[in-house]
Amino acid sequence: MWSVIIILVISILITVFEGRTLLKEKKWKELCTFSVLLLAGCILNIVVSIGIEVPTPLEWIRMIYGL
Amino acid sequence: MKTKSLRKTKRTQISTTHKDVNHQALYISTKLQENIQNITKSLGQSPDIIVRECRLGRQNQIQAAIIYTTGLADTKLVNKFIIEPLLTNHQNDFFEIQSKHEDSLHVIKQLLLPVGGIQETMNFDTVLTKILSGDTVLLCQGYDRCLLIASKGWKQRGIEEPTSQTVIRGPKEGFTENIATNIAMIRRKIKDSNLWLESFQVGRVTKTSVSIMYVNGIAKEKVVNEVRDRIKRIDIDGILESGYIEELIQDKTFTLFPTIYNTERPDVIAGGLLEGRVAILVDGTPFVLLVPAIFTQFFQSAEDYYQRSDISTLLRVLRYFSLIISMLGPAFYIAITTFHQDMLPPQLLISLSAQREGIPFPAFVEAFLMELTFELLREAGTRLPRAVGQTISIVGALVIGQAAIQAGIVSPAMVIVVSITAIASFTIPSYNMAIAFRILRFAMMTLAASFGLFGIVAGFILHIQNVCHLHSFGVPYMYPFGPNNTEDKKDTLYLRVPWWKMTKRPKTASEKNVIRENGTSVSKPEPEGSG
Amino acid sequence: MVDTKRLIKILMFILCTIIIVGCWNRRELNDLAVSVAMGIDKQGEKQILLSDQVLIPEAISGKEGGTSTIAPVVLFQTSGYGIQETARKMTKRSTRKIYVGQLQILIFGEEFAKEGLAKVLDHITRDHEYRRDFYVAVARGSKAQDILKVFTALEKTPATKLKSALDVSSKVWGETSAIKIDDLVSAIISKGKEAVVTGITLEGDRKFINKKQNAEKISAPVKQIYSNLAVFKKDKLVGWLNEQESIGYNYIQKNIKSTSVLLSCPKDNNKKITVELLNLKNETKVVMKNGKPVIHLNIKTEGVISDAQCSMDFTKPFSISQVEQLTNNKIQKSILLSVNTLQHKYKSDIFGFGEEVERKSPEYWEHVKNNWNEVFSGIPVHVQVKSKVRQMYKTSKSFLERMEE
Amino acid sequence: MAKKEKIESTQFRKLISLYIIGTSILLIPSILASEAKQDAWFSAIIGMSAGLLLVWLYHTLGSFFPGKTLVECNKEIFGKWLGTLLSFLMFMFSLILTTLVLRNLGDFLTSSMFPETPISAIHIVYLCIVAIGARYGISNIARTSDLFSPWIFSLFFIFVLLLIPKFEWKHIQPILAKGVTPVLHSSIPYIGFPFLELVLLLMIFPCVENPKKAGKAFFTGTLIGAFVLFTITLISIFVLGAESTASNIYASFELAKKIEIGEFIQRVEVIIALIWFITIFFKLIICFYITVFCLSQTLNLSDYRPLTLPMAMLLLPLSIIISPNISYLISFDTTVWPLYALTFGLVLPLILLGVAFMKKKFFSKNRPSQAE
Repeated sequence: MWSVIIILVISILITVFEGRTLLKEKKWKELCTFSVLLLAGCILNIVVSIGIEVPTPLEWIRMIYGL
Repeated sequence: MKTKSLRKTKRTQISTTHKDVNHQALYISTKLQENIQNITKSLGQSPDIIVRECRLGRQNQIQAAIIYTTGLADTKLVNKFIIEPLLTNHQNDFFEIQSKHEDSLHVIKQLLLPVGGIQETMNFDTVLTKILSGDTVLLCQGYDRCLLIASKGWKQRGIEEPTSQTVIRGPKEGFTENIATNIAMIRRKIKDSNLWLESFQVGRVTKTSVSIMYVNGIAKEKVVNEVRDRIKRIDIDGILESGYIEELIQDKTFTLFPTIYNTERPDVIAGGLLEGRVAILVDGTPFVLLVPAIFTQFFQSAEDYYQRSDISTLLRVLRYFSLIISMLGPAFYIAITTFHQDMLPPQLLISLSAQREGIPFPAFVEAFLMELTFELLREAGTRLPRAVGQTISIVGALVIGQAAIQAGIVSPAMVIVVSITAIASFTIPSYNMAIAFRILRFAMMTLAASFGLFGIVAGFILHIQNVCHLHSFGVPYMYPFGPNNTEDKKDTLYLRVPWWKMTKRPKTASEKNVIRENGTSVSKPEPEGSG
Repeated sequence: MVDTKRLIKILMFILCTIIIVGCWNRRELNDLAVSVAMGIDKQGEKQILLSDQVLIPEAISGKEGGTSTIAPVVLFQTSGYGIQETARKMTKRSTRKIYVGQLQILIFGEEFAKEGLAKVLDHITRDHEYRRDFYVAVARGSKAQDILKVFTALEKTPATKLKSALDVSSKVWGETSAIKIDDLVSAIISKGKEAVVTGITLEGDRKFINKKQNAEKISAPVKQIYSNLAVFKKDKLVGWLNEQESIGYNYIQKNIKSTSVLLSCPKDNNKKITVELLNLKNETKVVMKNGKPVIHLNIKTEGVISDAQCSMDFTKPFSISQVEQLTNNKIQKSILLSVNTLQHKYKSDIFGFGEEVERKSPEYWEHVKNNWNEVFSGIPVHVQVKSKVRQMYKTSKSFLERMEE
Repeated sequence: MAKKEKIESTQFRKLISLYIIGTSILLIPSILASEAKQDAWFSAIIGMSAGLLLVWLYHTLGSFFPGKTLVECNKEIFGKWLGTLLSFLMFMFSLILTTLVLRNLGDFLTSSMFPETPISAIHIVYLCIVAIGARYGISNIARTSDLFSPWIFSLFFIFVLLLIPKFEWKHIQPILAKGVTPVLHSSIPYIGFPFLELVLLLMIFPCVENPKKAGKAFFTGTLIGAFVLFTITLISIFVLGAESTASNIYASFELAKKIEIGEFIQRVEVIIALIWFITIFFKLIICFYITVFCLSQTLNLSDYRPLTLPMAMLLLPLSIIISPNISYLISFDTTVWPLYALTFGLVLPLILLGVAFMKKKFFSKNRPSQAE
């Protein structure tokens, strides 16, 4: 539980500090990439910290190469 | 690299209102009485402003007033060389000449006053400033100009041995609070026509004079221009010490490390000037600034250049070690005793753990307490009157050293570690650098307490990254190391090669004219009987 | 560039949170029970008995100067099925976690060793806390725990005594062999080499085990003595070498820094002459003969005569060469003795001849590696010793000779 | 903004060698020895020569497009859409590499020193430093490497020196007992592990001030790095023997444990390990920087800096889920990774170079330039 809160707090902190400058400078594309990345990171972090098993992305690569 | 530090202070408004009340006149009027009134009113009728009215000329037809400030102006000089010639020369050629020339102020300036610095001005503000800085003003009826006669002369401290950076060998004179004396001291060391000086007035209220000095042709023009610009951009009501300037013009404020060097020693400044650096002198303080400054500079003592090179090199290595100890000493102790016990030899482990038996705190808290106590003692020692300060340190040492151990609050080993750290931190020649490392020590201790040596390394990397990022007037702070330059490593943190090997000036500050010594000429005599 | 400052602030914040939450691996010195010696015995049918000799720091150093009345060490014991489980169980007895990073010696009970060391060695090599440089020994004829219960004089902790005694004796006498855990493990793993561990026995009155009086007497009633070598096959103890064989083994292994050889006088068998060997060179060569390996051992020694009871005149070159010849024979004999014992009695290649064979002829090795110990027992071994007596210390003639003159 | 940053060629050399040494110094001896046994050093030499060939390829590619990063090359050759797609794949490649490096570090620390510390805590600490460092820019990374590399190399030298007394010369025999096949076979993951990853350095290759010297630096850097790896492999075999080298995951750490200097200074392995942290840090920060930079260039962003923090945030869980345990990681490193790296490290540059060459040959006179 605590870890989720900490993750959220940190994400909000990052958004506030970084996003503000991006908004101010009207860099929309950057802002978009930034938010997508942050959202993905945040969700993954929460998922991992709750303890849900996530399959490793390496398996996909293994599958692509047919090994 | 933008200087964000040139901030506007909030005191701006106060000073503008001050201006509005007092400054009715912009220029001097032709009427003497009005002028006198204006001046005394502007200065709040302060009693230390002396207004001496008199009449000049053969027929005493010229009304005049001499105004100066007691204490700032040299009264003897004013009496002997300003008032006396004016009042006693009535019968001389003055009158005749005066008849030929309409301009008696000019005549007075040309013929009467045996004083060096005389200026004419029409500006009322200048007059006030000059009076307040110790000059004497001569006003005449009928003239919208006045004479400003240099008569500064107040009580000042003589040249003494600098207290902040002492040496065993080397000159024992230090800068004083008087900028003119300071400039003279530097000039005495470098008698070259290329030693140039530029003066500014900084501070709306204090009107402090600030000068920059550099050797033309050695110093990088870019740096000089940058310094000039940054000083001109300063907008603040007062400058009381060079620390103000330092903070206002330095590159980046987010760091513990000083990026501008300061010293009380003229020889260090002269050395810096020869390397192509720019000195910034501020009136009213013996501390002169030197830019650009790089990290290694703060670990060099003036003496390093006066002792033999091998000795200096060894001393620098020693300082380098003490730098590491003072930053990492307690952190290492914590890391090894709480994380990496297997690094201790068995006997040492036994005696350390026997000492720790019964200590109520974890090693980190113990170290933190001890370091904190030590910092308290140190601060108390510097702030208290000298006599009491001694007592405090003795009491502190006894209480902390003896009683705390006997009470079983701290372990003897910790006391040893803390004292070694303390001693090591005193070997860093520059005070503000030493402080930076003192603060870092606490951060490192915290990291060591949570991740052991790994934490220390992580902190170290972080710190190095930060330091590498710093610049001082366009020069990378860690210069001869990162970016790397082998030539300039000859005079660094741990190395001081002999003078006859240091043939080039450091690239940090000078671009042109890099050859410092003619490498081919043998300045060293061949040993007798050799060859 | 603009908000680097801000970034640092955020990250500092994160770092601080971790640091506050952190300190997972932190242990204060006074929370540790430093184990300096460990004994492993067989307990019952399947269990092991783990004995940890743990230091009591105040008793050893500290303000009283170590003259306190408590014993310098304390022995914690637990039994269990595996070493890791047992070690964890130990916390039931000890108030502190046992710390093995400073372990100096590990002693196996003989019975335990006979059943195989594998089940404890894996944990010891895997766990990060164990060092790689502590000694191992096998308690001969007694339990490991008994050895750890003996009070010793001179060295305050019994473990230190055990370690330094082994250190010294393996260097200057040649019967024991200071085997470290690393050597043991690599010998057990290797196919071309079997393991050897030095033995330790208790001598004297067993009543004094675990009694402080033992250290207080001038002649200690019960002593720990290193003697002989335990021969292993894979991880199981198969037997012991006697003194001569042990020395022979050590000659082959170049383990001896110096030793003395006791020789009988050429004329009189009852009188002895001692040669102190100072320099030992050894070369093991494998020659393939008809597709079979033959081992050639060339040993070169240098020595001095350190004690001569016979009536010989050492100023004559002949007597010197006589002594040299005697030394050769003696060394050769002990080597052959040990090779013989191992080839025929134990069938265990503790000399590492297999590794030499592998280096010489990998193809042949591929053939025999799976039943190397059988092959080993049939390999001919030739030993050649060349001794040189260089000096004879201060006197040229023996004392007896000088008396008679 | 980032493009204006310049690094010197000597700094580039240091970065490359640190990049190669990075995590490889921990894992390579064991990987090489697992099949080639005592001939692992031979595989190291084969790997080194293959690596140098690759560097030649990269250098040719880099000088074919002076001042252009890999992503820009992609876009120029393949056009906007295909180029972006390829660049994105490239980004994924570097992202996975970064994750793996981070995970390697965490695994190493938890298994050898801090078994009770959660691996994510170690990752967070490292990510914090790396994010700050990447934020400061490549020239700052280069300066930091200037500062650290003398330490790393001199300590490595001391490390080797201290191990010399422990050498067992016979461990290296018999030479090539089982023929060349296992040697070649075990050099394949080695080529994949540090050398094919070098392709990513084409992202910072244009930053180097003097392009001519940069090529030389590329070669010498690779040579130095590969030589260090070769030395460590050789020493592992000399000191530990082939068997132990192969069975210890972190063979070089095991090596450090063997060092003793008298009675007082023992167990210096922690200090040696710290030196490796620093090299891993450099590998990580270069990878991280390239990942972020790659993404920002792929999407045509003006600055990569805003992406550093979210990227660090993303890397943290990725590094946890990337592999269930260390053995999975090692099996991946030795089987799939070489192929995966081959796609981006060899096939893609070859295609790029081929297409570029063709274009130059046929269209050079018709079209003045393709750039916007």
